[in-house]
Amino acid sequence: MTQAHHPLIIAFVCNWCTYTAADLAGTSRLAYPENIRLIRVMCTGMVDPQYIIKAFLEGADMVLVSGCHPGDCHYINGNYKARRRIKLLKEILPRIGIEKERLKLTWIGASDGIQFSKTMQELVVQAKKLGPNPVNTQSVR
Amino acid sequence: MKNTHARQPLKSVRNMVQACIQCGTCTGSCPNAFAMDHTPRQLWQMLLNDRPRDAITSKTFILCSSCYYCTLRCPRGLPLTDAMAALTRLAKTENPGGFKKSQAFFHQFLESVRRHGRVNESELMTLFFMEAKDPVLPFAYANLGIKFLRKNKIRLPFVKQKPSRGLDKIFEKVRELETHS
Amino acid sequence: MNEQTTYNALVVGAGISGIRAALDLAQENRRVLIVDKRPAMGGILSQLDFQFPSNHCGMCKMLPLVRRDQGSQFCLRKGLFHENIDLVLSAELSGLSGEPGNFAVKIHEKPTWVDPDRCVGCGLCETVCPETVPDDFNRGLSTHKAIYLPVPHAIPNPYVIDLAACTRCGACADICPTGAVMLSTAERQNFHILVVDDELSVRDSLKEWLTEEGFSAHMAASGEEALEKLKTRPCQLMLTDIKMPEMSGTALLHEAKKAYPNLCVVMMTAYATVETAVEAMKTGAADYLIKPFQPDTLIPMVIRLYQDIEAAHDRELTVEALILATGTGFYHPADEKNIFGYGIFPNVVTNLEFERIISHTGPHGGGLKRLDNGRPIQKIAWIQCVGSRDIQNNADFCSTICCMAAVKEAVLTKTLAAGRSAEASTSQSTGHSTEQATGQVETVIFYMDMRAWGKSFQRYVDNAITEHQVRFERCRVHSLSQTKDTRELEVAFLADDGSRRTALFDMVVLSVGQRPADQTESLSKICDLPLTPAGFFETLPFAGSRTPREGIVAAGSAAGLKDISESVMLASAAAREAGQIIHTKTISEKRPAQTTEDTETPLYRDVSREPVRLFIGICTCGTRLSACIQPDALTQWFSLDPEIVKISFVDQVCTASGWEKLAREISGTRANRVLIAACHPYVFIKKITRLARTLGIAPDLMDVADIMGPVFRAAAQAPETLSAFAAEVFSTLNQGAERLKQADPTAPDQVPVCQRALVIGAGIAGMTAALALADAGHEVDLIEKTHQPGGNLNWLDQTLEGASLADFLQKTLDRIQKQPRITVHTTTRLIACKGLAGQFHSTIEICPETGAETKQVRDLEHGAIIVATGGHEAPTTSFCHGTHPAVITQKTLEIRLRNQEITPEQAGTVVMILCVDSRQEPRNYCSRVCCPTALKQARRLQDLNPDAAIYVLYRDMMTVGFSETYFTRARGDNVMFMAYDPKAPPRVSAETDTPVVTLKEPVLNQPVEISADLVVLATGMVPDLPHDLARVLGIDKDNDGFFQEAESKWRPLDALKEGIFACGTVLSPRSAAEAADTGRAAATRAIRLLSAPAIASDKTVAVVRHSLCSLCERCIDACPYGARTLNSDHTRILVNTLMCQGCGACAAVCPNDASILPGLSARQMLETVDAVFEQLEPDRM
Amino acid sequence: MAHTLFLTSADETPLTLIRNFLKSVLQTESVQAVLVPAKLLPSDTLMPHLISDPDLLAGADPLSPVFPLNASRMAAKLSVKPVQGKIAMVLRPCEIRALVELEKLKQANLENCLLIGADCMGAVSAKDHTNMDPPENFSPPKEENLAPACRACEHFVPENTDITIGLFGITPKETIMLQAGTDAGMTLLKKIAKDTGRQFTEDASERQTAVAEKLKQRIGYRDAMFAATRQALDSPENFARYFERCINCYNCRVACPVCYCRECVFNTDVFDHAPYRYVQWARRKGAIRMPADTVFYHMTRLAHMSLSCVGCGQCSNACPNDIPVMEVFRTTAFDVQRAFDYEAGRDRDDPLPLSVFKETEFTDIVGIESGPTESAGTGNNP
Repeated sequence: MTQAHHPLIIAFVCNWCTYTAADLAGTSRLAYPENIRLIRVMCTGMVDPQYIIKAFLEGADMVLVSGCHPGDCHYINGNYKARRRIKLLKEILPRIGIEKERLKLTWIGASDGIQFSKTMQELVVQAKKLGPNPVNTQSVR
Repeated sequence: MKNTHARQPLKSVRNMVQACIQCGTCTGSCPNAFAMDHTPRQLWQMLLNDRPRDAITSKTFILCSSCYYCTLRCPRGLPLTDAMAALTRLAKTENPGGFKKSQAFFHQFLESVRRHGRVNESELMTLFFMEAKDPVLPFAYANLGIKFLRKNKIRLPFVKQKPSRGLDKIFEKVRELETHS
Repeated sequence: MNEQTTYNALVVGAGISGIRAALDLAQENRRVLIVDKRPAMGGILSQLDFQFPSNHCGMCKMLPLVRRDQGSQFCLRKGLFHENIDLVLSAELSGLSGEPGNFAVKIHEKPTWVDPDRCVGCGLCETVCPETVPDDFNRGLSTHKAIYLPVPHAIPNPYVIDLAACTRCGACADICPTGAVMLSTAERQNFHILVVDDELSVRDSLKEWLTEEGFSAHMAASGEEALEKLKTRPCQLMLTDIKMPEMSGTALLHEAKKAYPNLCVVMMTAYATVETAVEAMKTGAADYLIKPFQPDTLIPMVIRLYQDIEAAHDRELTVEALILATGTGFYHPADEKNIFGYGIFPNVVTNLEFERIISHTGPHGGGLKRLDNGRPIQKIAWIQCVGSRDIQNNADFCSTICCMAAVKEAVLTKTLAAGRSAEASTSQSTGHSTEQATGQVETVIFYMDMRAWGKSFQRYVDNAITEHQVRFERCRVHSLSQTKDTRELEVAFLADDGSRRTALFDMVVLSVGQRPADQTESLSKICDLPLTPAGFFETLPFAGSRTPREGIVAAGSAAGLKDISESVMLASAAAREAGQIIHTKTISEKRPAQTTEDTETPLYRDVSREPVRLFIGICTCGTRLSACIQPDALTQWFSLDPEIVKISFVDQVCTASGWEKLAREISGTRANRVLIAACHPYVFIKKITRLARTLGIAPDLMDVADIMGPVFRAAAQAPETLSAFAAEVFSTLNQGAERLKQADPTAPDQVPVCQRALVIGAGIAGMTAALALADAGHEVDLIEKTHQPGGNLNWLDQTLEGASLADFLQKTLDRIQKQPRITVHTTTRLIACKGLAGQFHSTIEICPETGAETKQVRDLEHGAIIVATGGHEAPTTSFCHGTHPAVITQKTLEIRLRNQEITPEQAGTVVMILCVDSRQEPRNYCSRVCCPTALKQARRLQDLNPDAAIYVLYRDMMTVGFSETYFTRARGDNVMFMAYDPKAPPRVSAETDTPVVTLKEPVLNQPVEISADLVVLATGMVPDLPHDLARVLGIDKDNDGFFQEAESKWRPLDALKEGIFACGTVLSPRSAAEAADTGRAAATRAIRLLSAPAIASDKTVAVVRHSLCSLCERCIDACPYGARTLNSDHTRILVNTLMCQGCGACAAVCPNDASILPGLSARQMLETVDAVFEQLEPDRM
Repeated sequence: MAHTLFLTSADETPLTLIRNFLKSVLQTESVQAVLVPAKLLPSDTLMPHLISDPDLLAGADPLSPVFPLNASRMAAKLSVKPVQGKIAMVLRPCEIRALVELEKLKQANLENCLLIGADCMGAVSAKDHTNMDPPENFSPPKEENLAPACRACEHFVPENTDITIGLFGITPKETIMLQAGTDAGMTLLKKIAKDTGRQFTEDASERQTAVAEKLKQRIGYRDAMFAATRQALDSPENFARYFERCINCYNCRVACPVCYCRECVFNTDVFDHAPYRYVQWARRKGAIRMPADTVFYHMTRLAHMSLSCVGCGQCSNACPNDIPVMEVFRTTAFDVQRAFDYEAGRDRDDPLPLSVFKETEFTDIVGIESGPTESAGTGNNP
């Protein structure tokens, strides 16, 4: 589609698990692509669908929500709530012509630095495959 | 089942294995366990469960080759090899009925060693059969005997071997110890 | 570092017990210092990624729930920050004197050669270091450089240098951007070593070796010359020969030590005089060397001494109480007979090593691979009780934790293998190659007794069998061998059917038992504390954390053989003991009792009415920033924004001068918000707190944005990718700026707290909790439903160890009576409870006689509730109980023994049946007390009748910890133990005068028939937590009716609803002594809340904007902590700020942002998302 | 047990039968007033009225194809706090379904209502209201004259009522069917049975047949509408084009029965930006559409309300620029509700999908495996 597409990926990461994993990936000097922007939230359960919609409308090629494994949420069950919201959005996004594959949810535990790095690399591969987000940011703002 | 263990003749052996927790280490480590009619663990359990007859008629302790593996590994530090030996001795002195065969074998084995300084298989078996006084018994060993013969393990006729010096002293000492224990 | 020299408490050991105890005290507003000899905190838990039952970590759940703003809010494996806690790593306690309330302690700090305050963890040093060493953290399964991170995930994560491996090439010091590496040879030149030897050749070679290492070496040919030299040239170290013509080395040692007591002396000796050298060590020599020696013997020793003497410095501190939380050590399987070939067969590993193997931060990144050839593991076995329950190995105890650890590891293995096969199926798309990957792994656990002794353990084990197909073989493995060609491990074992089998495995995990931690012995000497025969700290019979020496308490595994939740509980109990000493001291010194926190809170400027004025300070890190992004462009962009007052560039903010410059720049503006763009935020936490006080700007209006991550990463990349890193830096800056601009500047509210407590249930746990609370100065209402306090201690006779429980009860009752702050209400129950943490309003009903006329109702107010309603022996109708008088329960026997109602004849033949109705649905849990009770009662019966034949029919003997000793003893004492299979339980026939017990003996596989004088049933324990009470309190019960704790491992005493705690047997079955410990621990949990009359609410507490709120109550449903309620006239949603944890679940369900989490509101989040997309130069990106 | 009554009177139309029935409802002790669409003098427009005077029920007209607003909001307001006794509410099926949703959102309390619903004949679009004849002589409007929302509506038979008034397939024309759905409804019907001397019977099979036929027709229309909408909205570009005439008047959410917020988030400080922000955005993107956030607004409303959307079509009615808003919402709502096995207004006991969760569900959406490549916007991407 485009010759040099540098996909931009927005990742909402939970403070306790995935952010820690990202930190760990950083201190362990595991490579992860530069096209990831982490937005730290206390819990995936606080990610309002609005934030994700906003990210897509601003042109994010992919949005990742990543938190603690089931049963491991610092706030008991925020990740389960997040999963329902992601499910909801995956039904709504196609309505505007954004592929549901552009929205991802993963569980990455605090010690999964390698997992984090792998996930990010894989996301970039997928984002490149999907091509640029079709949103025209001029018309949506 | 009433409490009898305080009065049974095997009390001393029982005391040796009293702290057994049936973990099975002894059996797992025993190189001869495959041939035993009861595993060592079962043997201890028989002693503990007030089944002295079952214990003393078992072939298990006869087959103990005193490798001390079990004693070395026993998490309770029980003197299991000693217990096996004690059972062997007891089996001889108590001489319970129905235990003739292993008794006879054991007796003649040692006799053979005492006389020749080593086991003379042919002589051992002949005397064993005689002592066991079981006319059918030799047939049970016929196959084995033939196998041994083929492999040159037994020679016919008897080859006279030199008796070992000093052996008698050892046997004397053992007898002395056993009567005291 | 911190210069403070007085603390309320010193905690030795920064594992979970130390952290728990320290946090508990810190929350009571006590100053705590934690020291740990390791270079990182977290103890053993930092090496374990997964704990059952969740099979994840969850350590962060230990963090404070109230006054969260005082500490850090991130993963505990990364680190711990708390206003009241200082942490000193690589340090040990080296001296102690004084008395409780006034201990003088010495802390010996080992140098790490990297300044932790300056190291930003960028890792550049590691890339240039040429030396490689085995990695301790990964149990030697991988390697690291000589300069390395001790723990991969800790933050701040200063590097340390392993001096033994370091060649002092200086590469790291050269590349370090912050100059944190302190490896200069100049420092060694100040270390003077005197070599005394009559042989010139020795002197010459030593001089050469030492000088080459950078030390200053001086020579003397005789003792006399040495003493002369010492007068003119003070040395720190002397190496002396023993055999010298005139003055001998020993004599020189005496003389030199007399004159210079601090001089460190090493004796050099020929083999013949080794004994003299050993003698010399008793009189003050530090060590000895056997001649002839090579430099590689000498130099490491000299360096070790150099580190100890020169670089280390002792800190002298005054503390009021000392908490020993030194954790546990582990049996080393190669030490004794090494029957499992550990260290010989490459695929034999310990359970700790296996934890590292499956860890994502481990040597294989979580891959299940054989260590010898990297092939996937297909068959793996665990061998239990390695170095525990083994008298031959001096371990007459059960290690307590290994059974569940092995089951967990097996389950994780299964899960990992399933993931492996999933990965294999998708590997085509990702391009990963996986050889022979398979989801099938055979897991076998060889065990003696499956000690699933805790709450939920049995179900976890059952689940491992049914869901995960983990195989259990009840057999102790004697040894193993390795096949020659495939190097598989062959295990011979005894199968269930009694047959002997062998099996091959790719890997065998040894569940090594616990041992006292390394430093236990030296600490016992320093602190003058007795040790148990097993070598753990000895504690008092009914106080599991109190050592015989007042003022010194032991927390967690230091007192022996604890799992996580027990450690956490005992640490809280230890905090109580220490807290009590501190409290007594506080009272005696008439120090101002801690009132509200605002006396301590520094006064920050109220900026809530000012417009936003943001200052941005950006660290340039030499030229590194400008290599990545143009500072001018940044200035230009931010000057567009009227809310940004200034943007400054400062070189090396991490250095003292850089930080001062930054502070000056800020104070020159009228900024009311500060963004610092530099390295990792955690490095700056303490600095920011201090800066906040000088500037008068609240710390939450200051933030650090980590822009150096991408900057450092960019440095290693090709120039054409730089723009992407620049974009990341820019976006990070923008995000940080937006967040701060939106930050809420209003000061937090003060929440009033009623400093009283309500304790429900006056059993031993409840009474102990009440006493602990009252001793700490809180009024307590202790309510009891029956006529008399005491609970189960009213009928229990003795402990397993033989201590009298009646005496213990009487002592406790006396103390209760004498304590004026405790009001005991008997025949009372709680009928209503309103309000939330900090402010409860309860109604109790007192009903002395049966009949409604006499009922009285009273209202009580309190800030915390402790539920201690206990438990009782489960009733049963199994095994003819109730139909035959000779079939009784353990409780009946206990009462008869106590009342001396058992005759020797009755104790002729006794059969004890364990696990009656227990460990199977519906009561599928182990009651934990019955096995020890059976042992105890067997002994009592034997005392009564020495000829008693006692048969104990059991499933698994749950004699965990040191009670194993009593199991061993009972075995030796002629008590008969027979295991039974729950599928074929024993039968009791009651048709005859004496009941007849029959069962199939599994070892002999033969029926056994016992005609018993007495059949004693162990029915286990059921909780006393009436449904009505749970409803009134708003707490949950677990599957079995016990108190549902917030988190089984990390918050074992808390209800999910803050302000309510539990202790004793209502939590889970436990012994009287353990119940008392939980009582103290629960009191600690409550005192956190009660210690101040008001608590400042945290910043990250959700608020409701009532004008927008439509009262849809979705936030009430969403709140996992029950912190939200509808007010009584249904017009407002209320938030309890002590219960709210700031997770934001309420904000996410609120469609119009009426419920917001300040700092992370929708407005801020949307602005943050927006900021991510901001671009510096639109046309060039 | 039979719970159905047939009321017939040779000289009365179904409407007058209903009015008489409502009169007897109002005369029940516990009923304080009746909320019902009515045309009361001097007004000429049909609007919901809360009527306490039985005589004024002569103006009630629950069968009119005029649907000026979704009355569930009023019903919710009247029910949220208790009054002495109950208020009888005569509502359209979609209004009742919205009311059920509002109850879950704590904006209503059905315990305080006596819900009466009649088989819905459908309604015409707002712009056609003025052309409507007074339907004194009950004649249902032709299907093709109905508003698109009604043509796609498969919930024309009321659910969750205390009493349902049945009309479909019922002959002769001067008969109505009354069916009790709750105990309260049954008590009332028993009284009416006693008063009128009617016997309880089973449901009429003719009605079932008529309903089934209508359902088939509606589903046909609905699915065609879904297909068309999906096609029209296959890219962000087309979505933006679809809403290009939107002026951010927010009438659609004012008209929406389930948009329950006291103040929409788009009116709060969350979207109250400083002027320089707009400038920054414009600089970044070259240009921004003003008013801003139009697509964001509609997307957000989809996220917030599509789970509770009952498809009443009032959003389309409310749009001053005739944007077919309903089509977007119905189509999305259908997908979304199916994904959660939820149906707005179906059951008072179904919890709101976003208020609950199960520990093991939707595991397929977790992870980064690229999954099936089936996606929405194919082909038309710029």
